[in-house]
Amino acid sequence: MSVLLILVPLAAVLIMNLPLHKLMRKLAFWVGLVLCMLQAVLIIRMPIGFWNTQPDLLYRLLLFRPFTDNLAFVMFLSIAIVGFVSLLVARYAIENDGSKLFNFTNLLLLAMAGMNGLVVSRDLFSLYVFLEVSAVASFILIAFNNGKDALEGTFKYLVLSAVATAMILSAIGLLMTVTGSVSFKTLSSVMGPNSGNPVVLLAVALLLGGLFIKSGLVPFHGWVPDAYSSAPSATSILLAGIVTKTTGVYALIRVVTKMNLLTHQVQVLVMAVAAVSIVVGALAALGQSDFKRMLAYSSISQVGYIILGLGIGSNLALAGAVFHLFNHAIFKSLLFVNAAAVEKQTGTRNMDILGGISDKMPVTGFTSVIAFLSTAGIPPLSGFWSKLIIIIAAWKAGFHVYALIAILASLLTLAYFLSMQRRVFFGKLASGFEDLKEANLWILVPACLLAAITIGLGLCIPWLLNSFLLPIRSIL
Amino acid sequence: MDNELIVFLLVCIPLAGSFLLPLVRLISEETRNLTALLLVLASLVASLFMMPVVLTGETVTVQLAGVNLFYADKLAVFMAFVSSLVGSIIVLYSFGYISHYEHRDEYYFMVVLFLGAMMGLIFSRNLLALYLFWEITAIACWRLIGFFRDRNYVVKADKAFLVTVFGALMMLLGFIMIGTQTGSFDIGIIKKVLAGKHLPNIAVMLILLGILSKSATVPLHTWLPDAGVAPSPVTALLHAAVLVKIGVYVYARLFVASFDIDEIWHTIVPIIAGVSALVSAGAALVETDLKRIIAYSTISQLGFIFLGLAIGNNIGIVGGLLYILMHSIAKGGLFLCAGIVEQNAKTKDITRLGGLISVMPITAISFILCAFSVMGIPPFGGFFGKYMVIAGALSGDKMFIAMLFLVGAFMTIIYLFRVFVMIFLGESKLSLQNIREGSNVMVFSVALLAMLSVASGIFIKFPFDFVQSAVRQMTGGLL
Amino acid sequence: MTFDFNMMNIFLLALFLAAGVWTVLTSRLLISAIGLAVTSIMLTILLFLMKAPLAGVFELSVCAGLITVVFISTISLTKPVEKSEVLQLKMKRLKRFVFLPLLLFLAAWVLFAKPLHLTNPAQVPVEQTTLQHVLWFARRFDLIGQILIILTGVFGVIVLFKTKTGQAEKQDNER
Amino acid sequence: MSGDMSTFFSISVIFAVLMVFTALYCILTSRNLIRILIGLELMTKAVTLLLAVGGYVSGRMALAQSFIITLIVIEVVIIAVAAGIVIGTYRHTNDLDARKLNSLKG
Repeated sequence: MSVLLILVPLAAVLIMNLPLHKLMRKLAFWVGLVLCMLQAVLIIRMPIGFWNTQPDLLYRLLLFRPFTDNLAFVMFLSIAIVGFVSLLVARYAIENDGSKLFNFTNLLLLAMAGMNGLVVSRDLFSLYVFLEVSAVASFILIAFNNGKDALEGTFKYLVLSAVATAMILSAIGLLMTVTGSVSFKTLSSVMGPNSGNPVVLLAVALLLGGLFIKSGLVPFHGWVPDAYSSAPSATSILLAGIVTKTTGVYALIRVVTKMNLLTHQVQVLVMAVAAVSIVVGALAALGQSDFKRMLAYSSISQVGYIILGLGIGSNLALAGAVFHLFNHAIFKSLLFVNAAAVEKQTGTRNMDILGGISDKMPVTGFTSVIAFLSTAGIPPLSGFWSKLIIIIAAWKAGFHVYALIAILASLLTLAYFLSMQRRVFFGKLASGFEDLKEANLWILVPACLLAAITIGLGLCIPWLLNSFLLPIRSIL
Repeated sequence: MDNELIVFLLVCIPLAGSFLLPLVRLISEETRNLTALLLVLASLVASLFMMPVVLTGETVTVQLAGVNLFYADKLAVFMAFVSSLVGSIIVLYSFGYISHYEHRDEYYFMVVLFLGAMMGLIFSRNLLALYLFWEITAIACWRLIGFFRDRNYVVKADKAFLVTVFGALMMLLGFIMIGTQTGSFDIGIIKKVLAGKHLPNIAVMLILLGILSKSATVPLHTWLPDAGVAPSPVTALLHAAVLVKIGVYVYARLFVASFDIDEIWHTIVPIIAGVSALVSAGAALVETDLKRIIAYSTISQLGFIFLGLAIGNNIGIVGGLLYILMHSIAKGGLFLCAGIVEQNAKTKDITRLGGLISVMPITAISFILCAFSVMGIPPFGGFFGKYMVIAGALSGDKMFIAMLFLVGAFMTIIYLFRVFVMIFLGESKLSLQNIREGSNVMVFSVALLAMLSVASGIFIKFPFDFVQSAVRQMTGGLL
Repeated sequence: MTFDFNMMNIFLLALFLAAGVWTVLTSRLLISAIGLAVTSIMLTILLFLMKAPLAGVFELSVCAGLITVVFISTISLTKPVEKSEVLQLKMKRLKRFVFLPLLLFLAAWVLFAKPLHLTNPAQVPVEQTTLQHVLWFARRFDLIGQILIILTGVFGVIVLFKTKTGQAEKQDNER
Repeated sequence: MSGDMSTFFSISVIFAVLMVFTALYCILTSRNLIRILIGLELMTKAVTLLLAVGGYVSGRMALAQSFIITLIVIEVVIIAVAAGIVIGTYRHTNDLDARKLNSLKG
C-alpha cells in the first residue's frame, strides 16, 4: 500500500488544479494538512504487513511492488511530520495571498510524493528519478519569493546538485555495463566478485561522491548554508528537516547497505568524511551571527553523526544512525520553526541585534532550549540517545578516536548553541524590542508538537530501542 | 505502601511536579510557592520513611521497563535525606528572598527540577540513568546561575555549563568503556562481571574528570566561584551545598561502594584533594567578595570529603560521609547569612562592611555558629567529620597528606574568622541606619540551620551510627 | 565491419568532444548555445549507431531543439554583451586557457592510471525485450516520477516566471 | 561480447570523461550564469553517452533507451527551472556575472 503515499498526493495535486471551482484553491492548504496528518497517522497505526500488501488492481495498474521496512517507516513518518510543520509555518510566514499559499501547498505535496517515491524505490535509477523530483521541487520552493539572495542560493544548490546527479548517473551507466541491471538486488550480489574491477571502483566512487554532495558533507557543503539561510522560513524547515536528509542521507544509507558497499576502504572514507563534517560544521557554526546560517552549519555537523553511524556499519550503529536521522528531522525543524518565529516577529535574523526575547516570546524560547539541548545531546532528550547509541557502537567496533571526536563535538555543539541562546533568547531584553509579541498559534502549535515529540521520545527510549530500532538492520 | 513505590515516588514527585509549577502559578503565587515546598518535603518525608527500612540491612531495587533503574541502600538514603533537608530549607528561604525578582516561575521550576534530578542521581543503579540525572542538574544549574539575565551572569552560566558538561562527557566515555567491556550499564551486573578485578585505569581517570568538574576540585574548579558571585545567594547555596556533593556522592557510590580501583588512586586522589584544599583556602584568604570567599571555602572543604572517601579505610569513609552532612548544613547556613547581608546592606564587599552584629544579631550568631562547624571546633558537627578524616589518613600511614590537611584546617579557621570580624564586628563604613534584619522566613531558616549545626554535634551519636552501618554495608559489598 | 564500426565511432566521439570544447571556448553566448545543439546532434548520431533510435529522436528533438530554444530565449531576455566587453572577456578568457591542458592532462592521467576495461564481460545474458515493453511495463514506476517532475516543472514556471517586477523591485529597495 | 566491445567501451569512457572535464572547466571558469548552465548541459551529454554505452555493451539497449528518455525529460525540467532562476537574478541585478553573486558569505 505504500505506493499510495505517492499516488495520493499526486492525485490531490491534479484534482486541485482542475478548473473546477474557486473553492478548490482555498481548500488546498487544508487538503495538504490533512494528507500530511493522514500519512503520519497511518504510518503509526498500521502494521508493516498492511504496507507490504498491494491490491491486485493497484499492482496491475503500476506493475510495481514497493517495499517497506522499518527504515522506510522512519522516513515516511519524518516526511509527514516535517511536511505538516512546514505547511503550518508557511501559513504563518507567507503573506496571506491565496495563490502563493496554493502554489506552496502543491509544490510541497509534489516534493513529498517525490520523497516517498525515493524511499520505496527498489533500484538505482528510480532512486535518481525521485531524487530529482524532490530536488527540483525544493529549488522552486527556495526561490519561492524571487528574492535576490534566495535566487543566488538556489542557483548554487542547483549547480552542485546537477553535478551530483551527473555523478550518480555516470555510476549507473558504469554499473550497468558491468552487471546489465540497476536493481539493488542484482547489484548487491555482483559487488562482491567484482570489487576489484576498476570500472566498479570508479562507479562506487562516483556514486558516493554524488551522494556526499547531496547530503552536504564537508568537502562538498558549500551550498548548504546559502540555500538554508536564503530560503523562506517554511522552505528552510522542509529543506533542513527532510529534503536533504532524504535525498542525501537516506539515499546514502540505502545504497550503502543494499549494495553491500561497506568494504574497508569505503568505511575509512565514509568515516573520515563524517568526522570532518562533525568538527568543521560545529566550528563554522561557532562563528556565525545569522541565526539560520548557524542552524545550517549545525545541520552539516549533525549529518556527520548520521554518516558516522552508517560508516561503523554494525546493527547498533545503523539503528543509532536512523534514530538520529529522525531526531534530527524533529529538532532541526523545531529550531527552524523558532527561527521563523523570531524572524517574523522581530524582522531580523542577526543575532547581534537580538537579545533576551524569551521574556516576550516564552514558548519560542522554551522550545528552542529543548531543541538545542536535544541537538547537543543532553539527556533525557531524544538527541542524546541517538548520539549515545552511535558513540557506543563506535567504541564497541574499536573506533575509539571517532568516539572521542563525536563526544567532544557535542561540547562544541553545546558551545555554539549556548552562544545562540545568550544572544537571542537568554539575557537582558535588547533595546527596540519592548513591544515584541509572541507569535501566533500557527507557529506555536507545531513548535509545541515537535518539542513534545523530542521529550516524549527521550523518555520512552527503553521501550523503543528493543521493539523498533534494533530490528532495523535485520530488514535492511 | 511497598518500598519500591516509595523510592520511585521519592524521585518522581519533585521531578515531574516541577513541570506543573508554571501551571500552578496560574492559580496564585502563594499556591505555587507552597506546592514547590511540598514537592521537596515529599522527598524528605519519603527518605525518612526509607530510613528504618534500610537500617534493617534491606536494599530496594526499582525496575522500570526491564531495567534496574533505582537502588536504595543506606548510603543513598543518607544522601537523599541530607539533600532534601537542605533543599527544603532553601525553598523555604526563597519565599522571602526571591519575591522581589522577575522570573520566579522559572526559579521554582528549576530548583525543584534540580532537587528531583538530584534524588534520581542518588538512587540510580544504572550508569546511563546516573549520567542522565547528572546532566539535568547541569541544565537547572545553568538557568539558575543566569537567573538575573545580565550579560555577565549569563556568560558565567554558560561557562559553568560547559565545564561541567565537558567533565560529564568524559565521564560518559568512561561509562561507555565500562559498558562495552562488561556488556551492561547496570552497576550490579558490572560488579558481578568484573568479579573483583580493577576497573581499567583510563576509565577511572575519565570518570574522575567528571566527578572533579562537578565537585569543583582544582583544576576544574573555576566555575564555582563565578557561579557563587552570580546573582542569588540561594542559587549559589544550591551549588555550594548540594550540587557539588553530587561528584562526591558518585565517587562514593562507584569507587567506594561498587567497584574496586587500582591502589594508585588511593594516593592520587588525596593529593589532588589536598592541593585543591590548600589552593582554594589561600584564595579565600585574599578575596574580599563575601560570596567568593564562601565559594572558595566550599572547594577547600570538598577536599576534606574527597580525602576521607579516597584514603581507602573505613574510618576515613565514615568521616567523609559525616562531613558531607555537616558541611551541607553549615555551609548552607553561611550562604544564607551572606544572602541576608547582601540583600540588606546592598554590598558583598567585606572591606566596606562592619559592625552588623548590632543590627542583625540573629544572623550574626547563626553565622558564627555555622562557621564554627566548618572550622571544625568541637563540639560542633564539623569537628567530628574533620577529625575522622584526618584520623583515617593517619591510620592509613599517609602522614604527609594528613599534615597537608591540618594546614588546610588551620587556614579555614583564619579566613572564616576574618570574614566574621570584618562583617559583623568593628566599624562600618556604611551607615547602619537603613540596614535591618532579613525577613522572618529568612532569619528563621538561618537560625534553623545554625541550630542543626549545633545539634548535629551534640547528638553526634545518631548520624554516626547510621553512617557507620552504611559504611559497613558499602564495603561489605552488598550490591 | 567491426573495424569500421569502431573507427566510425571514434571519429564521431572525437567530433562530439570537439563540439563540446568549441561550445566552451567560444566567446559569444549565442554561438555557445548553438555549439551545444551541435554536440547534441553528434550524440544523436552516436545513439543511432548504437541502435537506440528512439532515444536519439528524443535527444534530437528535445535537447537539440527545445533546450536550445530555451537557452536562446533566455539569452535574448537578458542583456546582450557589448563588443568591447566581448574583447575584454576574450583576453581574460585567454589567460584562463592555461588551466585547460592541465585539466585535460589530469583527466588523461586518471584514465590511464588504471586501464578501464571490463574484466569479465560475458557475465550478463542479453535481454530480448523491446523498448516499448521496458518503458511501459518494467519502468512504470519511473513514469510516475516523470509525471511528478513535469508537474513540478509547471509549478516552477508558474512561480519563477511570474512577472511581478514591481514586487521584486520593492524587495530590492528594502535591502 | 567480444574484445571489440571492450575497446569500444574503454574509448567511449575516455571521451566521456574528457567531456566531463571540459564541462567542469566551463562551470568553474565561467562568469556568466547562462554559460554555467551550458556547462551543466554538456555534462549531461557526457552522462547520456555513458548510459547508452552501458546499455550497448551489456546488451540492454531497451533499458538504456528508457533511461535516456527519462533523463532527457528531467533535464528539460531542470533547465527550465534554472532558466527561470537566471532570469529572476537578471531582474534583480541587470547582470549575469557569477562573481557578483556573493551576497551570501560565511
